[in-house]
Amino acid sequence: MTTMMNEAETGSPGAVMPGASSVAAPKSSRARQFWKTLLSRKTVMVSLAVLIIAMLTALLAPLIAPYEPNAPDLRNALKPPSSDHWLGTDALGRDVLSRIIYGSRVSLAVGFVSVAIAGSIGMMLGLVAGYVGGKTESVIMRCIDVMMSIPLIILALFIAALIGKGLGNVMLAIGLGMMPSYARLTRGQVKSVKQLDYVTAGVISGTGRIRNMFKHILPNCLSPIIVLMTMNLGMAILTEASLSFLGLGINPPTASWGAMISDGYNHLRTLPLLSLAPGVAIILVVLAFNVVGDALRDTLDPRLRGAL
Amino acid sequence: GGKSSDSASSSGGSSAGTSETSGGNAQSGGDAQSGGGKSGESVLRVALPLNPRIIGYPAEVTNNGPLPFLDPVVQSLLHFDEKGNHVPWLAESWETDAEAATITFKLKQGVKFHDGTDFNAEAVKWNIEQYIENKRTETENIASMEVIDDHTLLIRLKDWNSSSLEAIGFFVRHVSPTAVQANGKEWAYTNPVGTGPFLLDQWNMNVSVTYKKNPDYWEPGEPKVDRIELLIIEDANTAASALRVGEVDLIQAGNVDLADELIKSGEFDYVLQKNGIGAVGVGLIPDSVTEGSPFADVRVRKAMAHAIDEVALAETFGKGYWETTNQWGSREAYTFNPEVEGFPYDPEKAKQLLAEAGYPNGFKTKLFSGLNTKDVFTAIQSYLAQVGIDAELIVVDEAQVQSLYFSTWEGGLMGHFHSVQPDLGLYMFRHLDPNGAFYAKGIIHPEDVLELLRENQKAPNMQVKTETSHKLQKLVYDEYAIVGKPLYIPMGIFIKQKYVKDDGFGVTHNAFWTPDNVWLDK
Amino acid sequence: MGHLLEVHELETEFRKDDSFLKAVNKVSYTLEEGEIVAFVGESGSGKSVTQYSGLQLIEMPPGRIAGGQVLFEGEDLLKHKQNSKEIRSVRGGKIGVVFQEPMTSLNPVMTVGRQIEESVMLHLNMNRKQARQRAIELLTQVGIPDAESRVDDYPHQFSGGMRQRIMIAMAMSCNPKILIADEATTALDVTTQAQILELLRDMVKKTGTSLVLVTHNLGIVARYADRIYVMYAGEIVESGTCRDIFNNPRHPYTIGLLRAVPSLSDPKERRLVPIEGVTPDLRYRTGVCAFAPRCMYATEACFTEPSPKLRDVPGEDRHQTACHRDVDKSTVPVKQTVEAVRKLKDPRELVRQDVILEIRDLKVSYPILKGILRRKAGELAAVDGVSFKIHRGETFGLVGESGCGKSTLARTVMGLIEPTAGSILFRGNEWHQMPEKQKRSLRRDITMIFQDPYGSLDPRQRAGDIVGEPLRNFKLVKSEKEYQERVSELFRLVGLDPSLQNRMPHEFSGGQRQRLGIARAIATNPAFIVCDEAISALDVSIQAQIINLLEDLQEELGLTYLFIAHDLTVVRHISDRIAVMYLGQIVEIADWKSLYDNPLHPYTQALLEAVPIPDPEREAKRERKLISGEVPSLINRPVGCAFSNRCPLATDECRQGVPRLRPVRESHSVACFKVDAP
Amino acid sequence: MVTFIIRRVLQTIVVILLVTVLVFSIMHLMPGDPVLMFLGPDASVEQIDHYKKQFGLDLPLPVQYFKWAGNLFKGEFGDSLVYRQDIGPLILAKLKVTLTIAIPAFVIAVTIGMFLGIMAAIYRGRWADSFITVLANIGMATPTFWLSILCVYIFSLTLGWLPVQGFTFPSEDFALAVRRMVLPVSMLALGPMAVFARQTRSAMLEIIRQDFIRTGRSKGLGERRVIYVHALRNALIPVVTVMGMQLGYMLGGSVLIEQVFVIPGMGSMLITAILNKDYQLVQSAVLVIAGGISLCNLLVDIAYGYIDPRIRIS
Ligand SMILES: Nc1ncnc2c1ncn2[C@@H]1O[C@H](COP(=O)(O)OP(=O)(O)OP(=O)(O)O)[C@@H](O)[C@H]1O
Ligand SMILES: Nc1ncnc2c1ncn2[C@@H]1O[C@H](COP(=O)(O)OP(=O)(O)OP(=O)(O)O)[C@@H](O)[C@H]1O
Ligand SMILES: [Mg+2]
Ligand SMILES: [Mg+2]
Repeated sequence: MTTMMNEAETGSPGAVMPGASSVAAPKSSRARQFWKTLLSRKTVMVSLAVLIIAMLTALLAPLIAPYEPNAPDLRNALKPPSSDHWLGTDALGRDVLSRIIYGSRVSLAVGFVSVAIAGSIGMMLGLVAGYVGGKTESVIMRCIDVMMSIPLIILALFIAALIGKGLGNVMLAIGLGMMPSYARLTRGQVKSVKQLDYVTAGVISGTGRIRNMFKHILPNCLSPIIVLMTMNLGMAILTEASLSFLGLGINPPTASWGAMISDGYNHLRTLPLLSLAPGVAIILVVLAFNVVGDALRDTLDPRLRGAL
Repeated sequence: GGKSSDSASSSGGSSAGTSETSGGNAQSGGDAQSGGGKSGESVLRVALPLNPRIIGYPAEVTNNGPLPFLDPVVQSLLHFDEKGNHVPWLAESWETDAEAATITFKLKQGVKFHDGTDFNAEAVKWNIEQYIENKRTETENIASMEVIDDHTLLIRLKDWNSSSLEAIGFFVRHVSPTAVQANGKEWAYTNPVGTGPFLLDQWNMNVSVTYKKNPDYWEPGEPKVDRIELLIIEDANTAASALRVGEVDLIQAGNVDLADELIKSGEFDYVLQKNGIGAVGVGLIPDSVTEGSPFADVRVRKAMAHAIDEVALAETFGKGYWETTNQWGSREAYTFNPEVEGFPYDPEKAKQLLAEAGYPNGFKTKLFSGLNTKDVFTAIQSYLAQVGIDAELIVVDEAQVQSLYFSTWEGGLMGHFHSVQPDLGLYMFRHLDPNGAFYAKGIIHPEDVLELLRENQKAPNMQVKTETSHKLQKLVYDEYAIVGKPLYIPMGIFIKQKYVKDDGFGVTHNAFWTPDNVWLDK
Repeated sequence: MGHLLEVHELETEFRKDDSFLKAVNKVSYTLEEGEIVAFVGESGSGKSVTQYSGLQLIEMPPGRIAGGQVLFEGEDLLKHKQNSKEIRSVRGGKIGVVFQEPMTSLNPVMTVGRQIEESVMLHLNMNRKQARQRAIELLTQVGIPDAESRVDDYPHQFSGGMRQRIMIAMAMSCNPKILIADEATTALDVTTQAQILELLRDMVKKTGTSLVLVTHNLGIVARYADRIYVMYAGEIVESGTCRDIFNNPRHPYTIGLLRAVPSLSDPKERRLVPIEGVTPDLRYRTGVCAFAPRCMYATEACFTEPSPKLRDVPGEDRHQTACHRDVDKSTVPVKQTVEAVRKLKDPRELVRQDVILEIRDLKVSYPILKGILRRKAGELAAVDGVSFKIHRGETFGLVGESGCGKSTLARTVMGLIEPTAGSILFRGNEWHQMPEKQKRSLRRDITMIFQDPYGSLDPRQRAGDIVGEPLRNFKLVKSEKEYQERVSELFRLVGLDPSLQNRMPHEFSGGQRQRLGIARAIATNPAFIVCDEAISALDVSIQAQIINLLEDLQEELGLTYLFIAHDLTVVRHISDRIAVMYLGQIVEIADWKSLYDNPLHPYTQALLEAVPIPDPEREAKRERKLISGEVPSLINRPVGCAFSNRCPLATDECRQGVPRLRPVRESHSVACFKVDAP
Repeated sequence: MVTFIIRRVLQTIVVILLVTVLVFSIMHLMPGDPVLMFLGPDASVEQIDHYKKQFGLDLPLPVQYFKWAGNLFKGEFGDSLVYRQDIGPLILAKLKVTLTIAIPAFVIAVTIGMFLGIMAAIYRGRWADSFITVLANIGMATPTFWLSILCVYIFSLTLGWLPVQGFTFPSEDFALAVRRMVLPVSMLALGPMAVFARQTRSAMLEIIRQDFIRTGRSKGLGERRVIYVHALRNALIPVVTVMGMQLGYMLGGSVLIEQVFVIPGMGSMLITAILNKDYQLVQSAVLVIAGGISLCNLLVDIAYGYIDPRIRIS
């Protein structure tokens, strides 16, 4: 889609390991600079490592998980940690560790998909509003205002209650709930980028309207949007957890960290690990996303470069 | 007829995020949150997971849950003893005549409402009329009423029905007609003017209802405590914690695990309500009507029932506080038919039945669960999977549960939440009646069953009633498996500090206690 | 000998990633009481850091003062901690600073009065009331009218020039011993610049304060400075009295600087001599002369011997240079890249060429949006009744101070803004009446070079794609191969290595970027190019390169330029005919010679008088009549002649009627009632 | 200024009306029937019809909406199905509770958050900065409901320092109220506090690098004055924007906190109402919340004017 994304794609697999960035040697020195700056801080390295681990865990869950995550074993319910079940078992006798491993799939999927939904819809709306302006802009932005005047969790709660539970619906609910901020951000970006000299230069060079929009305006609006996306990954995961806690998350028996916290709630006194462990998992992943988002902002947003 | 307890599925599991969020405990000034009240006043604090919406206008109290909030202030003509027998309360005695289809209540004398007006036959009649006006099922069988004298009321029924005495006697509660008429219905919602041992002191919506002693109570020497505070704590965990740290004296435990923990600690007294009166039984009911539903075949219904090990479920999730049964109602009820074979856990048989029905490789279906039955139903899902029934588990909220059982449930399975009270003619009929509101649209209605039900309703005496009841159990479960698999009946669990005596919680009807008798042995 | 300030071997460095950037490298200098000393050098040469190091005003970290002494009245300021009491009492109290950006140097959310009071109360131990009195006094001194009522205004309520006056008032508020003016006038219009400099000089002369003028403009210092330090790459390369430096510069860099800038006194055919190459990366100091790679006089030895130390120039007092060789203006350079003279166009010849662009009575207005509601409250005529013709092959200069509507005019000519009235004829066709399609094809012939070399290149496109974009858009190439060839050719034309095509814009220096912009502009073989402040953002040494490039391209490709700038010397150098703009109107049009030799409009005269000449002798002789007042904004344009409120000649006639532009001589028109036709 | 406020209020009203339409549509599209919820599992068909009529739920949807909206203009919200009460006073009571928690939480979040942010900015690159930054990140990454549970477990159940649950107005019993509010208030404050800390930090860093800060230092002002007088006020502008958004978040975030700590506020009422399909109550509550958020945004805009004279004048 953009240079930025391409870099992220080409660079990401190898560049996470310390020193690997130079081995992977991205094409342009800009990319190299990007990764160098990004990885210059230890926290970022650690966070990327956490994310890679989380993603690998999600991908390889069937290979890693010691037990089938959804198979009840009623005779073995609510067992404290042991050598068989490192984190114990839940009320249905399911292995908590395995469920946390499988739960990473849900959390990451919720994060990525809902952010993708929010980003794509929000960006399109914002782009149209910012570029076309006038009445169209007013109408779109009023609708965005409407959505923004309802807190995310309540909006998501509504949408979830409307379209029902289930992974897909939860992702849609969170995605739609987060969408307005993308529309706003994109519109603002478009409006400011629109009047920059290089966009004018594009017009003078005979570039058509639509082409100009996608070639010169959109790519230059992306950095803050990408930053917002990384930050929102964590927020989406947290929101899913909240929805699950309120009982409006995904359907059982699928394991989700939020639902696991909720399930473990009643056993807090006897088996605190039941809700502690998934809570820690959430914190780690969300934290990692936030740190990476922060770092991305530093590297991508020149106004903030050096500020953080 | 009476009402089963509040929301069907709120009896098991955690209540975080269920139908109702709980209120906090905003006590009025001065009170510390532990034990005793101020300056020698004895105060009883009870945590209940239910939220009353109306206390003072019983005709619109449409479910059983809030009844404990009425007990201190608003009373009825009769109540139950420990075995479920009717005992007098505001009525001194009553007579029933099956032939003539009449009930005659003789009222206690000298009873006054809190506003000082007399409690008499006119008042009772007025109160019953309010119920009729609100289309309450309890009073739908009443043809007319006649005030014989100040303390005698004659009620003529449309048809003789053995349940009507209980319906009118226990479920109709009485408030001062004068007060309601003077101030209006809306006022009455929050201002109960009854005959009870306590007066409403303060009602903090969603938080607590507090009562103070009625000095002019009609029973001498009662009540024994000065104040009662009923705290609305829906969250089982919080309630348990509150009991543990002494913020409350008694709780109705909403969660088995927490209750078990408290009871095992040995620090508390507890009462298990075993007779199931007022309890909500949970079963698994198949939609046998929707087109294409495999459950239209009785063999599939039976196979489904055989596939599930309800004993293991009760053990794991009920921890001994759930009773299992193979028919409608508890094993202790007179309607219990020991000859019913039921569907003991037998996966092989289930598979065989499925094969016979033409599903040797099983089939796909849906399994709807409320929020609170989530864990149990998750286990059930895996039992079903073992015999080849691939059920997609769909957890729906309370409202959706209700709209499902108000229509059909997509050819799948859902929880069968039913009042386990013994009167089958009343309770079972509600679901099996082709025009019934709940579950009726998703199940078959065999003529022989309906015939038996009618017979049961009209039973002139206990013997007929029992006989027809036993026949019904056999037919509905063993023969047709109409309402599928009975799973468990949760016992009401009441846990209290050791000094709380004679509270009556869990002794008779689930929603009934004795605020007039309770005392604190401190 | 007790100097007021004596800096000895000062070293300041910044941590950048893993290495240290030595911004100031063993700099020593002195400052006497009552003296005006100038620091000159190109951007990044360390002038500011040198000044701030003593006050410890640099960012620490990443900055670090690595060594040296700064003796102020005999006491070493570096002994004290960064924000210690001792340092703080010197800052503001004994040494005041005026910064470059008047727009951002004042706290936007505090009234100017408070900002002055603050420092007065701190250093002079006055109470609030006294401080306020002092603030009003100071504001009056620096020429803020109505100081009494304006002390309670916020900075944004003042114009740029006034803010800079306020800064000066603030810096002078505690009677400092030294006043540092760091590029204090760079951001201002020529006329304002001159006013501020005069003010500064008057004030320091009156109070006996020493003034340090930091600037990259050699011209400015000629008139005001007593002594000059020339800095390059964090080192002082030459120092001496103003006269010595200008008359007898002894360091190749100083010589280069003087040759790179045009001057009003230059012969027109002088070709500018740019200092080729770029500033070295200060992170990688090699220990040899830092200027050697760019030096026209460098010998073998310059690249091997350790970098030269400052040494006295024999025979001249206090004149020092840091060069291995003994060069002066007459020394023959080792490498001579460009010839010293250029071909002059004959203005009479040019006028006979066809008219390529004609502007008739052009009017462009912006809506005035009022309040936070952004409702349209009126119109602001940024261009108001402008007419002129441009002939093929000529360079038409357009000068005027900031905000007078130059860019608006340029954008309208480019078809980016719809004119409110009037017409623009390009080769006889009415631009704005054309259908979109025809307009687009016309864009091949009329292109633009932008002011900001950073903002005009899409940061996410490769250099090659940027330059080649018009080629693809207008389908000017038939094959990929041809495209490649053409792009490479364009790179070569503007003096860039075609192998740089794959780089991103930010990997180029400012000058290189501007070359990219030019390459893009000439990609379609246009006939006409609008250069809107095309060189204003560049360093002097690079300015010369770009000016030469534009001149060469014109000759090679027969281009016509509309050259917009505010720098009159540059405009004089490059243009054939020149129009002077004031508040949206053209006040004078003439060929370059008659305009500069015989300016008729009082505004043009004032502009020319404000332009500094890099020659102290001539400056000393010049009798200056600076005009007073600020450039009014378009919204409160005076009725009658727009210049009437500042004009020394203004009469009631001027304040009532608007003078029309009328020809007074051959190819010389002016809009003024007071100018008589000969 | 006045015209600005009027215009903004009008805009807000339009937005809010749209909000009500949206919420109304969503509520009615949701599966479930409020009367069934209200009557419970054993209701008869007649009873259901009786109540549907009583609550006007038998009318066509647009009629229902306009009836509700019409009442709104008369200043009436109608009756709640769940609570069987007039919605106006009900919401007012709940709002009082929520604000009793949210306002102290907000104040704490702002003061501590900004203080931490300033500290981090001043000591940027040192350990204090890293510590605060990491802390803020963790604060933002932690699910509040989870932390609340954990804190109840630690402080109430294990240590017995604080009450488990409940809510008391400070006016009723101050000591008890404070003890009860410690946990919910700090939990609610945590997330926003982290956000403020981060925002303040980056705003301060941005401002600290600006020319007028250098001017301040060049005048010999003390670091304290430079930071707290010159930088902070300028840094407030972006921070205030975030404040507006966080106030909105707090209304949403209180949903979970109220759930865990059994606080009878707007959040718990809203969930009850949504789950019970109490149409009018949900509509009214969301209306109030949306109105509150819009009001916050308006306040933020007005605050800009006070902080930044550039905006004030134009
Ligand atoms: N805060 C800083 N951090 C890092 N490097 C800096 C900092 N301030 C200055 N420098 C570097 O120090 C060198 C000298 O900067 P300085 O500001 O003194 O130049 P200057 O001669 O004043 O230039 P200009 O004319 O642009 O103001 C430059 O290379 C600059 O990049
Ligand atoms: N888009 C716009 N909307 C409203 N007013 C504008 C707009 N662009 C410019 N102006 C105003 O029009 C006037 C002329 O602006 P213009 O940019 O043409 O001036 P300029 O001579 O190019 O100045 P500079 O030398 O600062 O670039 C200014 O007063 C400016 O404030
Ligand atoms: Mg500088
Ligand atoms: Mg301009």
